[in-house]
Amino acid sequence: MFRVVREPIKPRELERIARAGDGGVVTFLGIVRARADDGRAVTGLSYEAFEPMAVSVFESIAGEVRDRFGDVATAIVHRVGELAVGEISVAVLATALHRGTAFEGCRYAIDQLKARAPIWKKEHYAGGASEWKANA
Amino acid sequence: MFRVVREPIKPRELERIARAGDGGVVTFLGIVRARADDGRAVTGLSYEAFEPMAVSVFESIAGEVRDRFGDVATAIVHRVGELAVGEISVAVLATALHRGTAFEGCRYAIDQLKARAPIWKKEHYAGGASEWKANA
Amino acid sequence: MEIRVLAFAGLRELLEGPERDLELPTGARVRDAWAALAQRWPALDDLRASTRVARNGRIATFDDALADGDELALLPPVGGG
Amino acid sequence: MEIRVLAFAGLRELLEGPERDLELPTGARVRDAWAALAQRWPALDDLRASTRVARNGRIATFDDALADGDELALLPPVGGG
Repeated sequence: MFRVVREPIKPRELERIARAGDGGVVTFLGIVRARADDGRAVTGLSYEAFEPMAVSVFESIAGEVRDRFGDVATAIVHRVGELAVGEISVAVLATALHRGTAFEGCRYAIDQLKARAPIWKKEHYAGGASEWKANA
Repeated sequence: MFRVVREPIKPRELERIARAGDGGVVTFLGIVRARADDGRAVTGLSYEAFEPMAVSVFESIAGEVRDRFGDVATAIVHRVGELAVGEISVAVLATALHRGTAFEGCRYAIDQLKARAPIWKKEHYAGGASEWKANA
Repeated sequence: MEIRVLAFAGLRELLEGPERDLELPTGARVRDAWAALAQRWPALDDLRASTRVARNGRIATFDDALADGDELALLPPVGGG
Repeated sequence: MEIRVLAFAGLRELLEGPERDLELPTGARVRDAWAALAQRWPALDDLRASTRVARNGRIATFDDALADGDELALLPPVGGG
């Protein structure tokens, strides 16, 4: 399950990828924070994506997870459009026989997504200013 | 949120502990597997707990997570009673400003739960046999 | 004095129930409670090395003293998660 | 030949839209497309070092050759997650 969506993310839907043998499921949710890294009050975020390429990067990342950590299934769903504080921007789920591989796969996938996926974020600040913010 | 419950776990309820500033939420779900480690077909599990002590161990673990990894809030819910294959036996959620601490806190909490919490698991096998199984 | 013994999992099955009230002489320690139970259920002897005990909800040792009204929990190797 | 340029985030705002069709001489490379855009929007010059490009959905370099009908995406530093 590799998707860019406009509607709110339902994290439990990602669990569908779990296989009968899986014993450990690790999920990462990214949440819109009320403060920017520089401390400014954030009223909301806009995300946009180069959607077909983003989905293709998600698929590549899931393949790398299997290559590196073994038999792990990965789901990645990222939301785009206007998001309010407290909403879920991204959900990454990794499911495996044992918890160690699920933790490692989930962590790798969100780290790679942040570094490589063609997705952009604009922060909207109290007072009306806004700014495109790249990941560090 | 530190609980031992008889009814099915609803993972999203653990998200209530997230604070306004949190940007990363990591959840671990333990799932009843259809096969035991030795390959036998499992038809279900029974869990039992020394409930007040289990809840107290969950609270201690959450305190250790804060001591070790910083400002992380942790929720731990373990189910007891009869569980079918595919059902959730345990949910651990860690929420923090940044994803790294949430991943580390969640991993520490489930590892410690498995090592220390006074909870026991009986595997029921196809054919009718059953066996108490300790964690390795 | 009287204490209450709580047993879980395989120990609960061995002791044929989750709770046992146990009469002990004043000054008895955890190990004396264990010995009294093992007299009735000799299979306990093989399980002592793998059993942890909790006195009134906190992990204790076999050397700890018991008091009237104590709750002594017998904890086999855990399997949660 | 004609290519389609896709621009995202700050680059989309700079180019005043998500898509631009661009007429280029046969044999043009990615850098020629960039130069043609920078002639009309000179602020692009400062952004070249931080911009990645994708040709038909795959990461490309400024040296890569373009073909008629190509889709060239201009990707500012990403901020997903």
